[in-house]
Amino acid sequence: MGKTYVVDVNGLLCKGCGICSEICPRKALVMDSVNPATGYPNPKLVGECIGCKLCMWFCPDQAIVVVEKR
Amino acid sequence: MGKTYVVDVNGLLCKGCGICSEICPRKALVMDSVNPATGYPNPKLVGECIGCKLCMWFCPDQAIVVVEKR
Amino acid sequence: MKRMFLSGNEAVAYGAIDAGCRFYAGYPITPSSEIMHMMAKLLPEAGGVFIQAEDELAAINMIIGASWAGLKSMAATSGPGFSLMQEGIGYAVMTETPLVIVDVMRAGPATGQATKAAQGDLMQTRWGRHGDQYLVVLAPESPQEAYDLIIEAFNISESLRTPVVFLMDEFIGHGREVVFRKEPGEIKLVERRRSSDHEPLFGSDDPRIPPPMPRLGEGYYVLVTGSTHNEYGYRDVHSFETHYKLVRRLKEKIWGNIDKVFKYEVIGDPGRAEKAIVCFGSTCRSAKEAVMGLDNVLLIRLITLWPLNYDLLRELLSNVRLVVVPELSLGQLIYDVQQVIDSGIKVVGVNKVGGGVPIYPSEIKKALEV
Amino acid sequence: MKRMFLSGNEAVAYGAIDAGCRFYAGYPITPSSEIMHMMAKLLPEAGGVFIQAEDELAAINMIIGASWAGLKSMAATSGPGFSLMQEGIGYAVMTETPLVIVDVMRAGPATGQATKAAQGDLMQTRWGRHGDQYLVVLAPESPQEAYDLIIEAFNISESLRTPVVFLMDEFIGHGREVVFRKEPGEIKLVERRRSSDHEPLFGSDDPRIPPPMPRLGEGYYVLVTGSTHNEYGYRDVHSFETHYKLVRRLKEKIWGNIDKVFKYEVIGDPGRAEKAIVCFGSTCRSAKEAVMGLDNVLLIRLITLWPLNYDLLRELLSNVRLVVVPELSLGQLIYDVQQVIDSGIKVVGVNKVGGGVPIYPSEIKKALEV
Amino acid sequence: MFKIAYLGRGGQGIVFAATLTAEALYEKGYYVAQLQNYGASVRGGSVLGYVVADHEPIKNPFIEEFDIIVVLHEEGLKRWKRLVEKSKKIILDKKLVKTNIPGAIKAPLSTIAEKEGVYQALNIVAVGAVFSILDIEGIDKVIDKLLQKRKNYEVNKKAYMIGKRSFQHHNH
Amino acid sequence: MFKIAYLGRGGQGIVFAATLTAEALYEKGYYVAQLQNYGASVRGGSVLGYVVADHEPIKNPFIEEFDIIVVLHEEGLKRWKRLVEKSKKIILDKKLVKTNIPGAIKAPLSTIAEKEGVYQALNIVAVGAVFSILDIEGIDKVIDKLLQKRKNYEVNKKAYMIGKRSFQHHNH
Amino acid sequence: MIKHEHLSLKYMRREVLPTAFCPGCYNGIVMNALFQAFEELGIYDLRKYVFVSGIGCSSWIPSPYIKADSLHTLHGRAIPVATGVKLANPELEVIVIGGDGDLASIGGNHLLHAARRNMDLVVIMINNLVYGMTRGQAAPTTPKGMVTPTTPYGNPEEPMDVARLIANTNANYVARWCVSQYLFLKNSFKKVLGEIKRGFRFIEVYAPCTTFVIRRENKTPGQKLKELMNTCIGYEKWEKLPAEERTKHIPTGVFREEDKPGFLDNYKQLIARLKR
Amino acid sequence: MIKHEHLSLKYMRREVLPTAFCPGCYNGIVMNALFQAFEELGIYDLRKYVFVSGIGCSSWIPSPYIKADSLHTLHGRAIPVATGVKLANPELEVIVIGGDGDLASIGGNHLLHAARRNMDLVVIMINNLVYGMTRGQAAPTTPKGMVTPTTPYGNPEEPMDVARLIANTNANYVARWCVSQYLFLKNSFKKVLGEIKRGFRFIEVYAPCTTFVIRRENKTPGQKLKELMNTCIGYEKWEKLPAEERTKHIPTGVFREEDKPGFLDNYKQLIARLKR
Ligand SMILES: Cc1ncc(C[n+]2csc(CCOP(=O)(O)OP(=O)(O)O)c2C)c(N)n1
Ligand SMILES: Cc1ncc(C[n+]2csc(CCOP(=O)(O)OP(=O)(O)O)c2C)c(N)n1
Ligand code: SF4
Ligand code: SF4
Ligand code: SF4
Ligand code: SF4
Ligand code: SF4
Ligand code: SF4
Ligand SMILES: [Mg+2]
Ligand SMILES: [Mg+2]
Repeated sequence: MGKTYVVDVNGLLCKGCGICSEICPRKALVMDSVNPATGYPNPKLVGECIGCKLCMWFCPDQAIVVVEKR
Repeated sequence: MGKTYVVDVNGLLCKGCGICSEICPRKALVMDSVNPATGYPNPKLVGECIGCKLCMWFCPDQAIVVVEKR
Repeated sequence: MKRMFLSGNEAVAYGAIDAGCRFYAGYPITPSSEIMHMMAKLLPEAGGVFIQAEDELAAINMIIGASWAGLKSMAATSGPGFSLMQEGIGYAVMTETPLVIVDVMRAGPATGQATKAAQGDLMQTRWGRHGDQYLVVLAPESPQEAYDLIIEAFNISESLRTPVVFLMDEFIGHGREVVFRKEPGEIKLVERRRSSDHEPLFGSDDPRIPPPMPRLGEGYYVLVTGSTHNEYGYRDVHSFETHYKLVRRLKEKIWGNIDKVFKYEVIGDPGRAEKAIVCFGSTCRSAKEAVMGLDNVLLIRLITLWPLNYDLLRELLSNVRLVVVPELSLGQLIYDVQQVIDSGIKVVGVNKVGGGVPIYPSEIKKALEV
Repeated sequence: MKRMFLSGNEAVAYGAIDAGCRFYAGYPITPSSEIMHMMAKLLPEAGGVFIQAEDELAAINMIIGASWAGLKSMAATSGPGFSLMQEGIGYAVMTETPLVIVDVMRAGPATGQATKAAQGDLMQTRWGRHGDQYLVVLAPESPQEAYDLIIEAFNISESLRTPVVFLMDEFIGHGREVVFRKEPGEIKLVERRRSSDHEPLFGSDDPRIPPPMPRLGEGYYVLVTGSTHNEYGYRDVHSFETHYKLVRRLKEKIWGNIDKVFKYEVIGDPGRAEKAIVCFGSTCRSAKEAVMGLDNVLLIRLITLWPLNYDLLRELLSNVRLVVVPELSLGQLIYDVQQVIDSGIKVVGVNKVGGGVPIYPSEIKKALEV
Repeated sequence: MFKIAYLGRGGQGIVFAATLTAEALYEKGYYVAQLQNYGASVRGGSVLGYVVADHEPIKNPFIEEFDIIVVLHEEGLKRWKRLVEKSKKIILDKKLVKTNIPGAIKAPLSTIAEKEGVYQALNIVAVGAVFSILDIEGIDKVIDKLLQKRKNYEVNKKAYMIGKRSFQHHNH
Repeated sequence: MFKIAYLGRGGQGIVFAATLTAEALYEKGYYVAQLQNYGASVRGGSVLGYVVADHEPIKNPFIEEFDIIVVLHEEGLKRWKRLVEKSKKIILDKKLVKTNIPGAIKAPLSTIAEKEGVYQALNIVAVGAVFSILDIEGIDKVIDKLLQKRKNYEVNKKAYMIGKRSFQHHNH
Repeated sequence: MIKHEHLSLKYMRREVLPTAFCPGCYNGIVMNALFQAFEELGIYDLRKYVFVSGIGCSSWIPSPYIKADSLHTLHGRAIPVATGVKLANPELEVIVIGGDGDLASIGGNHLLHAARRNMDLVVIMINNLVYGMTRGQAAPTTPKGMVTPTTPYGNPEEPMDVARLIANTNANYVARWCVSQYLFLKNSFKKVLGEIKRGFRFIEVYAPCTTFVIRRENKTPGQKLKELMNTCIGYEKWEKLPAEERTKHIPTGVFREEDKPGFLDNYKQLIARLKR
Repeated sequence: MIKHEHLSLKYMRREVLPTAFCPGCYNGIVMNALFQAFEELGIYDLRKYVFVSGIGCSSWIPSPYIKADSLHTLHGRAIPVATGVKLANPELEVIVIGGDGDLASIGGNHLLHAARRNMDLVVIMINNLVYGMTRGQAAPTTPKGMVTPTTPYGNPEEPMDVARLIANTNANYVARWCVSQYLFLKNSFKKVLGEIKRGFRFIEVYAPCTTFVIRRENKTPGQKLKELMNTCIGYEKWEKLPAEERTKHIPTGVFREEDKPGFLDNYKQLIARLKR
């Protein structure tokens, strides 16, 4: 209620699978362009995050973290 | 019903295990002395056989046959 | 002849089909799986049967059953699966069951490097099983030879009533090359000798002539056992005579037919050569490049790895002063070479294994310069 | 010293207990089962753990797990079970897991004659597994030596971090003789080197010195894998360097310690002898009787069958003109003899197998008369 | 004789690049040998795929020097540097390969591929690049036929054409 | 040195006869070796059990000639005839062994055993027979001790005594 | 003087009789029931039947005693060999006979997967509660607490209910009978040989080893057989017993019976599609 | 800029990340659930936990990714190795992680017998419906009819319901969850790691292989995950569905839950008798 969240992406771990962006109930994540360090695209927060953590649980590469903004 | 039976023992197959004599509901079979050809005792019909064939079914060595006397 | 572009694994599958193989049981394993994939596709088209087994123990035993039911049968695997198959292979030897087992070698021990070529299973093909037992081991050098030789493997297995181990390495298995596939008419096929009424199924006067083998269901009341048995198949786990006669015959069946089964290639003149290379499998292709233009080097490529014609090898090597043995292992064929040469002669192994790197011609050349 | 009347199998069990073995997993098989029965009895008394496995695949893998958890571990079997254990043994070699595997040989191939002695698994102890791999093979000649040597087997397995195969035959396994059992104080026990914080667990600068081995649960975050790995246990299934370094070291660990592990007995004078006998296992007892009083015959009894000191054998045999190799098989040790002698020297095998008949002294004597 | 190699990382389709090259040359009547060195399946690790083609049967496919090698990922280069350096013509993807090699050509294959929306078919771009150098009569038609047999024809075709063109721009 | 053998068929307890003999001699302080050659467990087939005992350690337990061999069944003789013939003293059960061997003693061991109701312990009768020939000081006491540790002491003891006596009657 | 002959003998290789089984071994009774089933089905010659067995006492039943083609295979491997035979020649009826150790311990995986595939085989498992051939060690069927050479302090393991485990797979037919339930057993054999002719058909025969179970209980095989006549009861009845009573009885009966397509039917159907 | 860290990372060997799994492979999700279970149980260091795996993609989870002792064993042999570890040092908690092929095909026998013994192990089986590591061949869990490299004409075999088979043995705990049922899965892990601490505890995770199942269906791993949220339902609910609907759903839930003595308890009890 009124909480806001940041979503941190570790670009070196992310393999661009897109699970986070597809699973996000708010469609708050979209896939960005290719990260030259890895050759994979990374997700980017573009909408409002409600902190459900689905993206974090379901990220198979531990690349995304959802934290409450304080 | 008046039928009578013969019990044939094949002394060369019989290993003297005693199953037939123990299983016979009429206690009609007793174990005889050692058969020198095999070193085992064989069963011998001493009582009245009712033709139930239990001895034949349960003889593990196919050594005993029950036949109706004609 | 049909021109195709095939990996060695695919070539083995086509060759097997062309050899009349009609049953395959297997379990996937790198780098042999494509043989299985191909057989899964081709067999039903050819009227044969394919089954994926629950493991390699099942696979080897399934093909044993199928062979007795009358079908030419094959299984392919790689090191770990080959280790699991050993007991079954020994059973096939004992029961004189014709089969072909393909082992596509990868770098071991254990799981090792699953996608990398090696030649470290050589000794295992001969001695991997308990007890005294002998079978035939063949090794091609290329996809084309894989195709041609697997047909020969089936023929030998049928004519000698024996399992044949077909030993390749990952380079051949996964390497794709132009392969000429034969038309049915161009292939000489051998079938196991069927039974007449009077001949025993597990004995023969001349040990070099394998007994006939009926199909199950033909009314012979066949008695097959992996226990010691007499010539009619009756188990005899007590007598020396039965056992000794059986194992002697089984050995002689293989070694006594060495003239038929021992295949090799020689490049160079044994009379003039001062140095020699002894090799098998894909490694020989680098070796052949290495000896190009060197007329004092003899190259002996072993196509049959077991039984090994030691006498012939001894003769061929009798004049050289150096033998180079390149192997994608720490050295196993080198034991055979040491067997046949006298103590004065130098034997140098070129040993390299892992990482999917081949032995290059330059490395063999260098070893020859000793 | 305690005087006892034991079969070789029972002696192995007592010896194992005295060597500190505290874990046994096995599957019954003739003629090795009494080892299992005895361990089932003795282990709980000694505070150890016994489990009957569902098959030999499970047995070998259970002892691997137990060894990593810190217990000296053993499994015993015979040919068919030994064949099934091959993959697991290869894994133990690759992961440098100390264990002892006892193979009590019976007549093969396959099920063969389960209650009859043989020596046909010799080559399999060395080469039964895929990939290049090396371990230690020991063979006693009597129940007394079975007791003493199994202790040595554990010591070697611990000091070299390697599986050791203990090769007996049915005559030793089932033959009962007077055996002197040592008291705890009379036995020199070797324990695996425990870890310090800094040493890697899968590598060492000197390949002859095996890396240390912690118990699981000690906080080392141990990474054990049968895939190719670097010295810290990280899998590397790609690079040539890692693989080659690893397998070279594993080989060198065994062969480089040949002075420590190669055991043998010589009767006679190598300088004067014209003839020789080379033998192993129970067969040597007939051989010893055969050479009694013959001072021109050298008897070489191999106690360690692998690694084999070929150089020493070559030297010992350098003056003889005839070598007799008695074996309860069609001939396997004879390959080693052929390896070390030159072409002029005659090698005669006395081969007999099956029916539970030993090779008698008279038969060896006759062969010496050639 | 042609000796062409592709080098990259698992998942990039390096083996397919070699396959396409090999099959095209096979269709053109050459004797061809194609080998590869890859890790555990699709899961990362370096991948090397190469092709030897000749009018004669290939005696020995184990070669130490390539005529052309295209490197699509740093990961491959790390492992095969020595081999790469021996090659006659070395093409490195400008963005995905950091390390430089003297004499190598840096080509922005991946950049163009991403821009053109065919990033998934970067491997085919590389094949195009190779054939722009080799320039074998009628090869485009053969490639087209081969690509038609596979999924994603449109994307692959486009990628191939991009490879053929884009590389020519940067061919010094 | 003593070399004693028992020969018969599976199920007759031949191995136990050898075991009892061996253990008794062991208890008397001898070096002893006991070997056996038997088929698949308890299920028929010939069984040979033998014992070598000496004051010295046994160098070689593989011997070709026995001092005494007791044959309790035709089945064993069929297989081991050559070995039996080489033995110094040959005792054949009169009823259970058909084949004759020149110089052998035919003893009615099984007949007496059956008569005395210890047919199941025919093997122990044989042990008694052997020790009636060997006549080792105090052996009976040792045997008694060993039999006490096992099931069916009464029957076995009786059988042993029958063996000791019965054989003496027929010892020519 | 033998005037009449046991019906079993016409199915047996007489020249090797008597069998090598111990006196009183129940294996012979199972043979009688099987042969009587054949006889009642009017099948007097077994040349189209192939028997496959592994290693163990029970595995000696077909090899050499049954006069038919027989493959005496490795310990635990009868089912894969039988699978190979059946797939290579579907005309043959393939019957596996083996022990509890052979089929459920070392061979357990093959049993499980053949049942899952509904492979077209008849499998007869003689559960004698131990490893008979190797002298009576514990098997996966050995009751908890029982003393054997490998469980000198009592068996710590829970036994496996093999029939009911297999009944939980895809098999067409699963039954268990005690050797004392001769007629049920024979009828079960008739069912899988004469009626349900496809898919995986599994019959467990509870038949304690005379030498290593019954004799250890100081019983004779005849006594035990009579005892079993009370011990073995239908599983519906068994399920109604109080827990403590249950352990004293063996639940028997037909646990599963269907006639759905077997592996071969399914395989052929897929291949048929290919030919179209 | 990484400011915050995924909770899983403290249980992982960071130096080898990212993992070698394919992009979108569900194995990583199973890891998250497992690590979250540890975290919620207050276990932050795994030095007393030993992970044992066989060969397969899923077998790479502990080796090298989990920061704990790990034994990466042969294909199919994780359970016997784990058994050896546990028996040799009962202080250690031993967890097996493996694939459907590894544990139920080649390793099926060990699974069965460990469950029968109620061996004190936690076994996590990731059922991805295929042999992932060897490129997507059929497994014993592959749906009937599915096309794979070894079933080019469709899979003729009925798949195995591994969890329910094991539920029919002597195991203490048996459950199945889809990878989409993240919270149930995590709670199941908590149950077997924190509550039921003995006996055989088996958890099957239904998690189709991204590369060789999902991609063949032309789906993305994200799409499939969302689909699974509807496909996977409680087994009680599933059982009430019409037959045809059943095949479209995966029944999940806890099939068995007990806390009876495990193998070690039983073994120790027998030995204790010896000491008295
Ligand atoms: C690989 C292998 N392991 C062990 C054995 C030894 N062995 C022979 S039969 C047998 C057990 C037999 O038990 P079961 O299958 O129950 O048959 P039974 O004798 O009880 O009828 C064993 C362990 C073997 N022959 N092969
Ligand atoms: C004895 C043996 N046979 C076969 C293989 C090849 N192999 C490696 S992993 C694997 C299957 C893996 O499937 P699964 O266990 O389901 O794990 P996944 O990769 O699907 O997670 C196979 C067959 C092997 N390594 N060893
Ligand atoms: S789920 Fe993870 S790996 Fe996949 S795209 Fe999102 S952050 Fe990257
Ligand atoms: S926490 Fe939930 S809402 Fe926020 S980005 Fe992740 S999935 Fe979307
Ligand atoms: S048929 Fe019946 S009554 Fe007659 S003897 Fe046999 S068992 Fe007894
Ligand atoms: S049951 Fe058969 S073998 Fe046993 S005693 Fe009676 S006739 Fe003889
Ligand atoms: S040991 Fe048991 S199962 Fe084997 S033959 Fe004897 S009684 Fe029958
Ligand atoms: S092949 Fe499948 S299971 Fe293996 S890593 Fe890739 S997606 Fe995961
Ligand atoms: Mg049994
Ligand atoms: Mg899987």
